[in-house]
Amino acid sequence: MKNIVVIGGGPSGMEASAQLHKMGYNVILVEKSPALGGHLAKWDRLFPQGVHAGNILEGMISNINGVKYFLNANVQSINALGKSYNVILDNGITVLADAVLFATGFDLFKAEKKEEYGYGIYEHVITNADLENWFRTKNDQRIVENPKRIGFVHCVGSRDEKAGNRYCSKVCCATAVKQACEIKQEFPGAEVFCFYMDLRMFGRGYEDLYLSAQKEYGVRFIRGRVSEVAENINKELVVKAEDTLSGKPLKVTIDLLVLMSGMQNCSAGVKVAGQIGVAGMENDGFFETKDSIYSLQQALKPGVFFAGACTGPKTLPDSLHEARAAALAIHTYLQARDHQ
Amino acid sequence: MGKLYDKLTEDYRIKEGLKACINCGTCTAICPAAEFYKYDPRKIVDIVQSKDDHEIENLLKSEQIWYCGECMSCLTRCPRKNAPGLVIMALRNLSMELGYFVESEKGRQQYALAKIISGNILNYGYCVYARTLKAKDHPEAGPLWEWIEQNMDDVYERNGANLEGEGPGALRRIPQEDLDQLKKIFDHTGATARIEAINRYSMEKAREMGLTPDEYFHHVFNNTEKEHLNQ
Amino acid sequence: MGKFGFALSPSSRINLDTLDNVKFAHLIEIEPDVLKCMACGSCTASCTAGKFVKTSMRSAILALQNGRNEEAISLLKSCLLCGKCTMVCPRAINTRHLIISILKVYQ
Amino acid sequence: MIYQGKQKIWSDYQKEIPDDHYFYVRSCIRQNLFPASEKTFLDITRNKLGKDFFETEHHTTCGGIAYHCDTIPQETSMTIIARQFALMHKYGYENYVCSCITSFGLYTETLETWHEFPELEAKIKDNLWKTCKLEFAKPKYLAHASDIIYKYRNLIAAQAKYKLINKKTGQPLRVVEHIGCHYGKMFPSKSVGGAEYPYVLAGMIEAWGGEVIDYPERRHCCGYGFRQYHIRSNRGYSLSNTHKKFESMEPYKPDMIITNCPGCPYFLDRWQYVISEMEGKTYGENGHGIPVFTYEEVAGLVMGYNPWDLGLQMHQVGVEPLLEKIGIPYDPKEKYKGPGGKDIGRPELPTCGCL
Repeated sequence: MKNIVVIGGGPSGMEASAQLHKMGYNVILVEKSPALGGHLAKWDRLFPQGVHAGNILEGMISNINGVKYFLNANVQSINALGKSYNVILDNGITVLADAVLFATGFDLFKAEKKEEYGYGIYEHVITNADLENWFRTKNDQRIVENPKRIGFVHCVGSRDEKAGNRYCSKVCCATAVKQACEIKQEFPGAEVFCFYMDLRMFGRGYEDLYLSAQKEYGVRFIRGRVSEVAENINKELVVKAEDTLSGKPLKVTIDLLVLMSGMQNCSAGVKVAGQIGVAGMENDGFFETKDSIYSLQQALKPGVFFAGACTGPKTLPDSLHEARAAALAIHTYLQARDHQ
Repeated sequence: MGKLYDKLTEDYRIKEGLKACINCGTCTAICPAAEFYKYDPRKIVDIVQSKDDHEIENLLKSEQIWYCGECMSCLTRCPRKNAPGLVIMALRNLSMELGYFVESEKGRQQYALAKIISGNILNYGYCVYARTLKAKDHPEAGPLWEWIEQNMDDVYERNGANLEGEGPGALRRIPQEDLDQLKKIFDHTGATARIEAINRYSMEKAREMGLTPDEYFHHVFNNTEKEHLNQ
Repeated sequence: MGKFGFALSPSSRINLDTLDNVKFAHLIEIEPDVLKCMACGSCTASCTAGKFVKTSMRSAILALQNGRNEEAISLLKSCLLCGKCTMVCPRAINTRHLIISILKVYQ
Repeated sequence: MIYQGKQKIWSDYQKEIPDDHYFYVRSCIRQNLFPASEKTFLDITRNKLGKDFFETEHHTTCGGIAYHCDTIPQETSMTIIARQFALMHKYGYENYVCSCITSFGLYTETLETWHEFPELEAKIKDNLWKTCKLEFAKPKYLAHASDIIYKYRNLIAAQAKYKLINKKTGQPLRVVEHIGCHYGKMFPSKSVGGAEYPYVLAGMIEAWGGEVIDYPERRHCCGYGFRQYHIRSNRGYSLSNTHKKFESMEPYKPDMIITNCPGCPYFLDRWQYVISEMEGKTYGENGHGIPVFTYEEVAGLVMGYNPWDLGLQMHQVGVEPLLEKIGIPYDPKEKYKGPGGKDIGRPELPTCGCL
C-alpha cells in the first residue's frame, strides 16, 4: 500500500485525506495544532448564506473516518529519497511517502503590522477572526454593549505593498459584508460602515449578499481606504478616510472597528517545504505551482502536491475543489509512476 | 504618450513618487491641505498618470498644485509607496520652467518666495534670517517679535547667539568664501536660472497687471482674491 | 482678515458624527431603493441635462448620505425627468420617481 | 490605549545611535527663533556629558526651506548637501548630526535617491568638485539632534535636578509630544519608534518623569507648509491646522508640549497667540496658553538651567505657570533683560493679557 503524507488538517487537508483514503491509499495526516479544522474551526458562519461553520466541520471530520492523523505534530524533517520522501515527525513517527500533499493553508495577516489602524493599541479595534470568535462565544471585552457606530476596514494587509502583500486576499470583501449584516442583527440600532476600495463580490450569491447589506441592513459603503485610526478621550475611535466618490476627506467616530485581515502563505508550511526546495513565489509568497492554469495541484518537484490556500487566497469551496483535484492528481501521478 | 508627461518623468521625484495609483484616497484622507483648500492629491496623481497633456497643462496652470504644504504625510500611508507630495514638487518645477506658474494666483507667489528665501541663502547663507524677518510682515510673531526686532543685538547675545560674529555659533556671519561657493552651486545647478526665469515671467505678468515690481511683490505676498477654500 | 491678513479656514471634511439624517430616513421610508445605489455612474453617463449643466443622480445620492442636502438639490435641479437614467440603472432603481421624492422631502 | 502594544512597535524601530564624535550642523529656523536651544544642546553634550560635537562656521543652510518652497531645483539642494557632507569629511568626522528636521528628511531623501540612482550621485559629485573643489563623501551615520538627546536621556535623568512632575500633586505632568513630519513620516525606519508612534520624544518624557498624551490629531502636521507660511495670505492654512490640533488635544488638559522640529514650536506657540487674538480662546489653565518647548529646553529645565539662559523669554506663551508647577525657581525681573542685566524694556502683553 502506498503512503501519502498530508500536511495540514484544515478543510483541504481533511477533504484530500478522505478522498485518498477512499481510493485505497495509506494516508497520514499531520496537524500542528491540538484539533482538526484549521481556520474553519474558529469561524462562526460562512458566506454567502450564513451556513454554520461548525456543521460543515462536523461533516468533514466524520468523513475522514479511517484516516490516520496526528495532532500536535510537526514535520521535523523531510527529504527526497529516490522517488519518495522521507518524512520524520517530531512525535517520533517516520514515513516513507510516495507523495506529499501540502495543505498548509494560510496565516491571517498580523493586523498590528498596519500600525496606523492601532490593533493591539486601541481597545476597540479587532480583526475579522476576533469578530467570528465573538459571534461564537460572545466573549470579548473589546466589543462594547450597544455600539452606536461600527466600521469594517477592507484590504488590511492586502493590496498593500507596504505590508508586503500586493495581492487581493479574495475573501475579505464577502466576509466583511457578511459580518456587517451579522453585527447589524446583533445591534440593530447601530450604524455600520464598510470602507472599501473595490467590492469584489465575485461568487454565486455574493452580489445578493451585498444588495441585502445595502437594502435590508442599511450598511453604508464608503469608497476609500482608511488612512488613520486614533483614539479619543472616551476611547472611541476616530477613523479618517477619503470619500473618493465625492473627493472629500471624511471623519467618523465609532465604537468598534473590525479589520479585515488578509491571507498570507502559512509560515510553518513554508519552513517545511523549504527543506525539499519548494518555495514561495517572490511576488506573493504563495507556493509556485507547475503552471498557472492547468496543473495547479502539482509542485515543480515530482511527488509534491498542493491543495487550498497555500497557493493563493481561496474561498472554502475553492479549497475543497482543490483537495479533490489534488487527490486525483496524486492518484494519476502514482499510476503513471508505476507504469514506468 | 504626452510630451509634458515625458518631461515630468525626467524628474527624479516622479521616478520615486509615482508608481501606479489605485485611487484609494489614503493620501487625501489625512492631507492637511485637503480639508481647507479645494484640493484632492489623489485626483492630481490620477491626472498625471492619465498622461493626458491637455489635462496636465491645465494642472500646471492651476491653483491646486500650489496648495500642498509638502509635509509628506501622504507618503507614510500610500499602499503603493507613492508620494503625491513628490509628484506635486515635480509639477511645480515644470510649471515654473514653462512659465505657467504666473497663470495662477498661488503660483505667482513664487516670485515673493524666491526673493525672500533664495535671497536669504545667497546673501547670508541661511533660508530665514532675523534681519530680514520684519514684524510688519509677521504680525503673528506677536508683540514679542516687535521687541526682539527693536533689541535684536541684545536679545541674540543674551540668548547665546553669535549674530554677525566671527567663528561658529548661531547666526554667525558665514564667511564670504562659503557664500561664494553657494553662489557657484546656484549658477551651476540651475538655481540661478530658476530665479531668473521666475523674475522674467513674473515681471511680464506684473506689466500685464499694471503693477510695478514692488507693487507686484506686495500684491502676491499679501493678497488672494480668488476663492481657494473648500466650503 | 483683521490685523493679521489671514483667518481660520472652515473645514470641508465630511463629518459623519454630526450628520442629521432624519430627512434621509424619511426618504428611505418612501423610496427604499435609494439604498441600492452602488455608485456605478450609469445614470450620470446617460444624463441628458448633464451634458449641459452639472447634473448627477449618483453624486446627489452620495451628497444626501453625507448630509449635503443643498448640494444634492443643485445636482438635480436641471433634471428634465426624461427617464434615461431609469432605463440604464443596473440596480433597477426607479430614479425618475426617486428624484421627485427627493425634491418632495428636501425642498 | 494599550501600552504594551506600543512598546512592541517601538521595539521594532530602534536605531543604533553612535555614542560620540559628531559633526554638528545648525538649523536656519532655530538659529533665529530658538538660538539658546542649540547652545544648550552643545553645552549638555560637550560640557555636561563630555562628548565630542564639532561645529565649523563654514557650514551653511542645506537649502531645505527653499527646496520645499520650490524655489531651488532638487539638484541644487543635493549639491549644497554634498558640500555639507564634504565639510564633515574634511574635518575628519563620519557621524553627521543636524539640528533641523527638514534637513534630516532632506538628507535622508538625498542619500536614498543617490542610492537608487547612482548616475545622479555621480552628477552631484561632479557638481561639487566643479563648484567647490571639495572631495565627495557620505556620512557613515546620520542623526537628528533629538536622536542624540534621546540616546542620552538616561544620562540626563541621572544629572537631573527636577522631574516632569507636578510638585503639589505628585502626579506626572501631562505632556503632548509633537514630532516634525519629516522626521519619520518619509522614512519610518530612520526614526526612533517609527512614523505612527514615534518614541524619540516619548522616551525623553518617560525618562524625565512625565506622562505622554495620545490625542486623536497627534500625528497631524503643525501646518507650517513652507509656502503656506512664508506667504502672508496663505497663513490661514497653517493656522487652521494648528487650530485643529489644539481642539483635539484640549480635552486632555496638557500641561506642556514638547517638539523636535524647528518650526513646530514656533507655530504651536504663535498660533495660540493668534487664536487668542482672533477667537478669544486659550487652551491652557486659567486663561493661559499651553507652553511649547524644544527638547533641549526641557532637558535644560530638568537639569536645572536658568530658564532665561534657555531662551524661554523668546516664547509668546508664558512658561512661568509650568515652572511653578514643577517647582523651578526663576527671577521674573530677569526675564527680559539684555546681556549683563541690561534693561531693554519688555514686549507688550497680548490683548488677552495672559499668554
